[in-house]
Amino acid sequence: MPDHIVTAFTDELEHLSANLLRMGGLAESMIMDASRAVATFDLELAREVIKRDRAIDELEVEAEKAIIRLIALRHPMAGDLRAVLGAMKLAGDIERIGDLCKNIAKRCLELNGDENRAAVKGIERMSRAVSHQLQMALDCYLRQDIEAAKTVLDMDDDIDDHYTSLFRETLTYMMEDPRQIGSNTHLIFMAKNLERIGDHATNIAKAVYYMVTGEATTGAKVESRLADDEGEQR
Amino acid sequence: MPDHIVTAFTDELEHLSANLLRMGGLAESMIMDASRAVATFDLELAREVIKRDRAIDELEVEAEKAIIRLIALRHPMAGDLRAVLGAMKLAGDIERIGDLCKNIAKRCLELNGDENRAAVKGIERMSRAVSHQLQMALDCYLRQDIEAAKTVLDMDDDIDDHYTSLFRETLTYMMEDPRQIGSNTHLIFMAKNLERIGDHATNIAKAVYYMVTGEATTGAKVESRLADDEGEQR
Amino acid sequence: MDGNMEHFTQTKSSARADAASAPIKVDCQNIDVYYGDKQAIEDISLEIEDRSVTAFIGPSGCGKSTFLRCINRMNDTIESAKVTGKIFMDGANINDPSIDPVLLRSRVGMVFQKPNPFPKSIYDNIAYGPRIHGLASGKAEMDEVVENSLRKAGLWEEVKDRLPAPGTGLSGGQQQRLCIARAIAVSPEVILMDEPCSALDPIATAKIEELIDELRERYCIVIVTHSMQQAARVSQKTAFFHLGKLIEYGDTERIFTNPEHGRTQDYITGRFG
Amino acid sequence: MDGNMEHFTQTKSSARADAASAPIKVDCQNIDVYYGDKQAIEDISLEIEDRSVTAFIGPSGCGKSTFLRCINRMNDTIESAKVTGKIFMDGANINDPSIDPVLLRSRVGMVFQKPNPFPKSIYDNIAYGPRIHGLASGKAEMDEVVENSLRKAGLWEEVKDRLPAPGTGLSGGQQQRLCIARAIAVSPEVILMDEPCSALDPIATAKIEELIDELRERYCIVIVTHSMQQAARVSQKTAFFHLGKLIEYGDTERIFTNPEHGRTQDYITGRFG
Amino acid sequence: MSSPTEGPANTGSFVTEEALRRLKKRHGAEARFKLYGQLAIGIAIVALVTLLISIFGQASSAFSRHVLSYDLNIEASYVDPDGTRDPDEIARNVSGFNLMLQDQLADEFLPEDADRNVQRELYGMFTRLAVLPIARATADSPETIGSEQIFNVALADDIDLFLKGGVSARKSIEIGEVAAGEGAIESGVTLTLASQDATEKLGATLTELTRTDVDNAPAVALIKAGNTWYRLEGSEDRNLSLTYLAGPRMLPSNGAATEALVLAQSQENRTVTDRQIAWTEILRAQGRIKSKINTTLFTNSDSTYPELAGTAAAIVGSLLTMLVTALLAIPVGIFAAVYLEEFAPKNKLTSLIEVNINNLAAVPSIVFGLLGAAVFINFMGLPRSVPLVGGLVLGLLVLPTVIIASRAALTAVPPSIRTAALGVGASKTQSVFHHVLPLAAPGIMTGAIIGMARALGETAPLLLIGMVAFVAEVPDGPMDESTVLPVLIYKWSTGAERAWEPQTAAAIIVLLVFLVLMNLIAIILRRRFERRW
Amino acid sequence: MLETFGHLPVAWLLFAVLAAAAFMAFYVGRTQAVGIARGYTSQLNSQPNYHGYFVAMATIAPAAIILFLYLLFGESLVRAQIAGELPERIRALGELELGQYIDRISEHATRRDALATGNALFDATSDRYTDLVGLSRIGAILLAVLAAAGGFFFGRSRLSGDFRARARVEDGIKFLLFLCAAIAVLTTIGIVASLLFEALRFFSRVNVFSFLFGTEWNAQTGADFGAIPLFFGTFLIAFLAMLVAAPIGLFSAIYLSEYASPRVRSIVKPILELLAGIPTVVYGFFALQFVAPIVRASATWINGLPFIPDGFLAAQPTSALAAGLVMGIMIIPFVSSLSDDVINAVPQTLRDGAYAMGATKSETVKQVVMPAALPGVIAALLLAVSRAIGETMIVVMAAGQRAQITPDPTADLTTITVQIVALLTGDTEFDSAKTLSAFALGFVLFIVTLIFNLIALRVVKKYREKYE
Repeated sequence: MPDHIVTAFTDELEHLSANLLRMGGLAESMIMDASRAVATFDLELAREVIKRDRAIDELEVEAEKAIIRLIALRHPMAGDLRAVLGAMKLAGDIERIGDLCKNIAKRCLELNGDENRAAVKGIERMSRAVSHQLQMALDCYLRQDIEAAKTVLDMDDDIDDHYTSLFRETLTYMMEDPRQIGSNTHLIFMAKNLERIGDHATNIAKAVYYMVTGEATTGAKVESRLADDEGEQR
Repeated sequence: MPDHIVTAFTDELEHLSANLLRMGGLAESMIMDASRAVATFDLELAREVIKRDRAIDELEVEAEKAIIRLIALRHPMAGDLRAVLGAMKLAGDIERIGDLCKNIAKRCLELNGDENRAAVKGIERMSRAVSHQLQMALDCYLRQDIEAAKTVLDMDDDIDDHYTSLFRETLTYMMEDPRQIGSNTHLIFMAKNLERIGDHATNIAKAVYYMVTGEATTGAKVESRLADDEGEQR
Repeated sequence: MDGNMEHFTQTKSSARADAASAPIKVDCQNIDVYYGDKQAIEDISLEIEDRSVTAFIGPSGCGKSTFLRCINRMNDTIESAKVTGKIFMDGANINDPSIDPVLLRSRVGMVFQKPNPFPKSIYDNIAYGPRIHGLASGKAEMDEVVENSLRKAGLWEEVKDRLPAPGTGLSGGQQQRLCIARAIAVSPEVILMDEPCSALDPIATAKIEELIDELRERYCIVIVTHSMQQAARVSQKTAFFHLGKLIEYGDTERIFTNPEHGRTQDYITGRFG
Repeated sequence: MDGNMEHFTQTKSSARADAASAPIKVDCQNIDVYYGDKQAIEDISLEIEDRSVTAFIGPSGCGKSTFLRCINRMNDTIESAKVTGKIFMDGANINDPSIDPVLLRSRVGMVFQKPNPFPKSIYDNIAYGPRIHGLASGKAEMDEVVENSLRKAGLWEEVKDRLPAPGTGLSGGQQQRLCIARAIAVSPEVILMDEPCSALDPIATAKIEELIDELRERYCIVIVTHSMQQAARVSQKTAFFHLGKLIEYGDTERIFTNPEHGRTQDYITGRFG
Repeated sequence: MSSPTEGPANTGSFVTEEALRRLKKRHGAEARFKLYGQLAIGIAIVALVTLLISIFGQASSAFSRHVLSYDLNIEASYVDPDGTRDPDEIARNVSGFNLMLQDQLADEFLPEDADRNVQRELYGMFTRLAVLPIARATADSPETIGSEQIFNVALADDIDLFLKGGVSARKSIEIGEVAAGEGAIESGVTLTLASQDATEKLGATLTELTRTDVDNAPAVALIKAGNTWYRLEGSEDRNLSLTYLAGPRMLPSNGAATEALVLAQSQENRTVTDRQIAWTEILRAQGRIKSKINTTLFTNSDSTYPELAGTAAAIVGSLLTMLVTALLAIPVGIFAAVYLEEFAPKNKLTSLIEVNINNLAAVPSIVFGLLGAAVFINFMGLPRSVPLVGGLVLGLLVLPTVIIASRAALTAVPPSIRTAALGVGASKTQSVFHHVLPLAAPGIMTGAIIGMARALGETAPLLLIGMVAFVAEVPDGPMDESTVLPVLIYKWSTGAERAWEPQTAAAIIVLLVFLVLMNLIAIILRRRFERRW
Repeated sequence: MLETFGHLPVAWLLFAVLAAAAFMAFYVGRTQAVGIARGYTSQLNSQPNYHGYFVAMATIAPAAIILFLYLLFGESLVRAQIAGELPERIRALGELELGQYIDRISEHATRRDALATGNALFDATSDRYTDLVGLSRIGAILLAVLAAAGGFFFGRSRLSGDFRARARVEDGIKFLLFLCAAIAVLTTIGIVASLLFEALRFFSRVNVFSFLFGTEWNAQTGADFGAIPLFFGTFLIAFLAMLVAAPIGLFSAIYLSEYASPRVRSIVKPILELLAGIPTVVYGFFALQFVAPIVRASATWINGLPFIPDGFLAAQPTSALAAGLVMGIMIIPFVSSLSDDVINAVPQTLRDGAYAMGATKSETVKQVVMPAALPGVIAALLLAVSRAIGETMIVVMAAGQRAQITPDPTADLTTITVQIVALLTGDTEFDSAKTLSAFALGFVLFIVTLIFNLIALRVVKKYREKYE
C-alpha cells in the first residue's frame, strides 16, 4: 500500500505497530523466562519476570493512547481503521499475556522446589509450544500474513491437548502425594495460564486475519471454537 | 448531555448501550444460575447456562460490529469516542464473564454431587458477591456514575479475600480426602473463575470511569493494582 | 408511461419495507457524457435503490456531479453536453426523446451546492413548483402543501410565523432546507443533492444530514459530496468515481471499512496522489 | 490545567520531538474587536507557541477568522473594525501605533481561504514580496529565494520547468501551495492560514496538511479551519471559539478526546444547535 | 387526485390528461415568449439597418462630384489687371477669375444679345468660389497667364445633383427621326416626327410622369434634335411645337435623330432650369463633364456653398477638443476612481460622492452645456467657440463615465488580489499600483475610449458654448475658434439647399468612421486583455 | 528682459524645470538612503526608492502650490496694480467699463505682434502691463525655486533609517487622488450653483409660478414664459420613446440573456451596442430626413381615410411622433444593455433551481428571473426615461419649435431642451430674461432627471447588494 499523503499518519501507524511488536517480543521472552524460572526453580528470575510485566503494561498504555489519538485525530478508514482496531485487540492480548506470565512467575515463588519433575517438564514443554505460537502470531502480524495466521489458529489445539494431559497428570500426582497438593495446584494454574496465553496468541492471529481481510474476528464459528477453549474439556 | 443534531447517531449510541446492558443482564443471570446449578447440583440448569453463553457471544459480535460501524461512519469525538471505546471494552469484559460462567457450568457437569458442602456454599456466597458487584458495575454504566464505579473497585478486595479463603479451604479438603481432589480442583477453578468475573466487573467500572472522566483506565496506579488481582496471593 | 407511474405508486404505497428489500428506483445503463469533445463520464452503469441514500464520492473532476445531473437531465441545459446511454426510472428510459425533461424534473427534485431560494416569500418559494404543475387547486390546498413540505424539511417550526418573509432572509442552513422543502413540494420520487452542505458550517451541515436521514423513509435520495465523512454518515450505498469511471459501488459500511478496490481504499484512507 | 498539560506533553514527547519546549511566539492579551457597534471578539487572551500548529475552530461567526486577522493586523484594512488589547510578538506589542502594519505583515505571512495567486508568472508571484521588501539584491539572489520558497512549499519539482507560466494556470491545490510559498518568501516568523483548504478537494487538502506539518518545524503556524477533523489532523494546540469568546484552549489531543468545557464537547461531538 | 400533500404516493397525477394539456399550453406559452424576443431583436436590427441605409444612401452622392473640365484661356486682363504677377494678388482676385470664366462660357454658349436672365442661368451653373482652385493654381505658376489651361471647375450643387439623378424624376426616350422642321429659332420651331408611334410614346411618358408628381403639375419634355435642345410647348399629331433652349442655333435637318427628356417637374418647381439642363446635357454629350471623388469634403473647411464645404476644420476642431477632454477626463477620472474604490473611507461623505458621481453620469448632456456657458464663458470669461472650453465641458461630461468604468474595472479585480498583496507585506498603495491598477488597466482604457467616443459624438452642450459658429479656417490651437464634427453635421442638416443633405450624410459617415475606429480599439482591448475572474 | 518674460510660454518651461528638479531630488534622496543603509536596504524602514520619491515630492509640492496660486491670482494682482496706476479719469469710469478697458489692455499686451495704437496712454499702459506680467512671473518663479530648494533640503533632512518615507509618499499620493475625486464633486456643485444662480436671476424678473404653470411660451420675443407646453412636449416625446424602447429593449435583453446561443449573442449584442454608439445628432438627422416625412405621409393618408374628419392629424413636417420614434430606437440599447446586465446578475443557481423544479424556460424567466431582476429593470427604465427627457439633438432637429399642448403626436411640439438650445445658441447676453429662462429650464430639467436618477440608482444599488 502506498504511503499516506500526510506522512505523519503513516509514521504514527508504523510507530504503533513497532510498539506492539516490541511488546510482543517482551511477552515472548517473559514466557520463556517464567518457564525457565519454574524449571530451574530460579526465584531471582521469577522476580525479574514479575518486574518486567510493568514494562509491557506501560507499553500497552502508550499503545492504547496512540490508538485513541489515531482514532480521534486521524479518523482512520478502511484498512487503516482495521489496523488500528486490530492493534487495540493486540495490545490487550499481549498485555494479558504479560499478566499471565507474571502470574506464573508469582506462583513460582510459591513452589518449594521439589515438585514432580515430570509436571515441571510438562510446563516447560508447554511454554515452549506457547511461546512458539506467540512468535508465529507476532510474525504474521508483522507480515500481515493470513495464511500463517490460520496455522496459528490450528496450533492452539495442540496446546489445549498439552494442557489437558498436564492437568490429568498433575491431578494424579496430587492424589498420590496429598502434601504436594498446594504446589501442584500452582502447577495446574501455571498450565492453565499457559493455555490462556495460547488463547491470546490465537486471538492475535484472529486480529491479524481481521486486519487483512476485514472479516469479523468474532465470526460465529471461529469464536465459538475459541470460547470453548476456555474449559480444558470438550 | 443534549442529543446529537443527527439523531441517528444518538440512536445508534443508545442502541449500543442498551445492547451492552442486555448482555450484562444476561451475564448476571448466568452467574446466579451457574452457582445455583453448582449448589443444587442441577445439571439441567448447568446445561442451560452453557447454552446461554451463545446469546452473549452473539450480542458481543453485534456490539463489536456496531462499534466499528460507529467509528468508521460517525467519527465519534470526545465523550462519544470514549463511550464507544469504553463500550468496546465493556463488551469484551461481559463476553468474558459469559465464558467464565459457561466454564463454571461446564465444570459443574464434572462434579459428582457429594462435594464438600462448605466449599459449595463458599462458591455460592462468592457468586452472590460477584453478581452483586457486576450489577453495581452495570448500574454505574447505566447512570454513568463515577462514585459508584469507585465503590465497585473497592468491592473487588472483598471478592479476592473470598477467593483466597475458599482456595485455602478447598486445599485443606483436598488434603483431607484425596479422592475429592478432582472435583475440588474444579471447585477451585470455579472460585478462580468467579474471582476473574469480579476482575471483569472491576474492568467495567474502570471503563465507566474512563468514559465519564476521560482519564485513562490504564492509569498506572489503578492498573498495577488490578494486574496484581491476577494472582490470588498478595 | 401512465402504466409505469401506476406501478410506481403501488410499490411505493407498500409502506416502508426494510432497506434491504428496497426495489431499484433508478437503473442507469452505460451512461457516457461528453462536454464538447471531452468525455466526462465513461460507460457508467449503476442501480440506485429506492428509499435509501446513495452517495457519490470521488476526487474533484471525477464526474460525480455530471453523472448526478444525468438523472434529471439537467445536462440538457448545458449547450455542449451530450449524454448517451439509458436511465430507467420505473421502467421508462428518461433519456428517451419522448420524455419531456420538464415533467421528468418534477419527478426528480434537485438541491444544489449553494442554497438558491427564489427571491420571493418563503411561502411562494414552496408554492412555486406546485403552482406551475397545477398540484393544488385552491388556496387552502396550497397552504397545506406548503405546510407539509416545510414540516418534512424540518423548517416549519422555524418559519411558520414568517411565511411572507423573503426566503433569502434566512440563514444559509435554513435556506438549504427551504430548497429541500421546495423540492419536496412537487412530490418528487427522487431527490438529487449536489454537495448540499459544502457552503454550510458544521452545525447547519449536521442539520441537513439529519434531514436527509429522515427523508430517506419516503424518497430515493442521491447525494454528491466531496466529504467522505459525510458520505459515511448519511448514506446506505456509496459509489466511488474516479476520472469519469465508476470504480466501486456498494454498501457504505463495507466501502468505508473494507473496500474491494485498491483505488477506493487509497482514496478513502488518504493515500491518493 | 497546567499540570495536565505538562503531563500530556511529557507522555507525547516520547513519540515525537518535544513540542513542549517550544517558547511562546505570540502572546495575545485581552483582545476585543468591534465591527462598528458589534463586538466580534470578547476579551480573548491566548499564547501561541512557536514551531507548532495552533488551530482555531468554532461554528461560523464565532470570531476565529477575525481573531486570526488581529495577528497581522489585517483588520486594519477593514474600515469599521476596531481592535483593542495587546498582542506581543517577541516582546513587542504589535498593536502599538508605532508599529507599521505593513512591516508587521512581512513578518507574519498569511494564506487565505481561496488560493489567490497574483495573475503573474509563478516566479513573480514568489519574487514580489522579497522585491518590495528589498530582500534580494540581484537576479541570482532572487532566483535562490524563489527556489527555496518553492522547495519549502513542496512545489519546486512540479513547477521548476515553468516558472514563467502564470500562477493562475496551476490547479487549486498547487495555487494554494504557491500562495504558501509566496508567504514563505519574505521569511516570516508566523504564518496565518485562514481556512486554507476549504476550497480544495480531499487530495489537495491532504497535500496542504502534509505541507503544514513540514512547515511546523520552522514556523509558528496558526490555522483557522471549520473542519474539526482537519484541526485534529494538523494541529498541536486547538482553541475553540464560540460567539466571539475563547471557550477552551489546549492540546489538540485533549480537546478532541477529553474537552473540559461542555460547549466544546457539544461542538466537537455534533450536539450544537 | 385526493390530496397533493400525501407525498410521492400521488405522483401518478402528473401524467393525467389534465397534466398533459397543461404541458401543451405551457410549451405554447414558451414558444410565444421566445417569438416576442426574436421580434424585438428583429425590430431593433431593422431600425439600425434602415438608419444606416438611409444615411449611406444619402451620402453616397456626396462622395463624388461632377466637374466641368474646361480649357480656360487665362487672360491677363482679367486675372492680373495690374500686370504685377504678384501671386498673392492673383490668388485674391477671385472675382477676376470668375468674370473670365463667365465671359468665356458666355462666348461659347450664348449669343451676343443674350438677355441677363439667360446669362444668369449660365453663370448659375457655377458658384463664385468654384474658380478658387484656378486662381490658386495660376498664382502658383503665374507664367501660365496668357496660355490656355484645362481646369476642372466644380459644377454648382444643383447641377451636380441633377447629374446624380436628383432634382426631378425624369425619363429619356428615343422618338425617332425628324421628318420636317420649320419655323425660326427665335420665335418657335415646329417639328414633325417621322413616326406616329414615337409621338404617342412621348404623350404616354408625359402623362405617366405627370401622375408621379406630388403636386400633379404637368410634366415637361425637353427635345433634342440633332445637337440642339428645345422645350416642348405643345403637340398635335406628329407635329411638335418647340422653343429653342440651347445648342447650335439652326433648325434640325430632316432625318436627324431626336430624343426627348421628360421631366416630372416644370422649372418653376425645381432648382435647375430647362436651359441649364440643356447645357449640362450638351456638355455631357461632349464628354466635358466628369465625375470626380469629392476630396473637398476632407480638404475644405466649412463654406456657405455645399459643393465647396468640407469637414477639415471640424475634424481638427474635434481632435483638439478631444485632446483637451482626454487630458482632463482620463487622468482625473482614473485617479478619482482609484481614490474612491481603494482609499476612500466608507462614510457618509464618500457615499455622497459616489451617489453624486453616478448621478452626474446620468445628467443630461445639455446641462453640462449650461454649466460651460455659465461658468467658463460668463464667469471665467473664456472665449466662446474654442476647443479649450469645449474640451473642458466634454471632459467634465465624460469624467463620471470614466470614473464609473474605471471603478467597475477596479471592482472586477478580485479582493483576494489585494489581500494577497497585503498579506505579503505590501502597503495599500503598493497593492493598488502594483497589482490592482495594472489588472484593471484594460478595462479602464476601454472605459476611457468609450467615454471619449461619447464625447466625440456629443453635440448639445457644444451648441451652448458657441461652437456652432461658422469657421472657415482650420484652427491652429485650443484657443482658436473652431467647430466640431457633430455640430457641423447639425449645422449642415439645417441648411436650406437640398445639396446639404448628402453633404450632411457624408459628414455623418466621417464621424461614424471615427467612432467605429475608437470602438474597434476598445473592442480589441477588451478582447485581448479581458480576464474573467 | 521683463518684456521677454512677459511673453514667454512659461508653462512649458516651468514644467521642464520642475520635472528636472524632481528627477534630481529623487536621485539625491535615493542615493542618500542607500548610503544610510550601507547596502543592506532591507534594514531600512522603507526602500531607497521611496526616500527618493519623498525628496522629489518635498521639492515639487511647494513650488507647484505657489505656481498654482500664481495662476489663480497672478493676473488679478497685475490688473489691480494697473487699475491703481491708471489716471483718475479712467478710474472714475465705473467698475464695468474699467474692467473692459483693462481687458482691452490685457488683450493688446499679450499679443506679441501688437502694434502701437497711437493712443499714448493705452500704449504706455499696455507696455506697463507687459512689464508687470513679466515681473510677477519672475517673482513667482523665484519664489517657486526658493520653495523647491527649501522643500528639497527639508526632505533630505528627514531621511534616516527609521524614516517612514513610504508612508509619507503614500500620503502624498492619496492626497492627489483625493483632489481628483473632488473635481467630480466640484462639477456637481458647479452645475447646481450656476443653474441656481442664473435661475434665481431669472425668477427675480419672472414669477416662479407663472413660469411653472403658465401655458404660453414665447421666450424669443421675451413675452411669455409659461413652461407647461414645454413640459408637455418633453413628456409626450419621452412617453412615445419609452413606448418603443421599453418592450423592444426588454424583450431583446431577455432573449439575449436567456435564449440566444453564445454565437447569436456575440453577433446581436454588438449590433445593439452599435445603436448606442451612434451620436444623437445622427439620429436627429435620421428623424428629420427619413422618419418625419414618413410620419407626415402616414398622417396625411389617415386624414384621407373615410370617417376621419379633415385635418384630424396635424401632419407637420416635424413631429413629436418622429422624434419619439427615433428617440425610442436610440434608447433601445440603453434599456436592453442595462436590463441585460441586471438579468445576468441573477445567479445561475436560481435558474437551475427553477429548471430542477420542472419549470420551462419562459416560466423560469417570467416567474423567477424577472421578479428577481425587477428592481433593476425598473431602474433601467427610469434611467431610460431620464435619458429621454434630457435628450436634445433629436428633438432639436425633429420635434419642432412650436410650444403647444396637443395630444396629436403628428403635431410639432417643442421641449425643454429644444428651447434651451434655441435660447442659448448664437451670441448671448447673460442679462436678458430670454437667456436666463434657458437656465431656469435647465434647472427644472436637472431637478427632474436628478429625481429619476436618484430613485433609479438607489434601486440599482439595493439590487446589486442583494446578489453580491
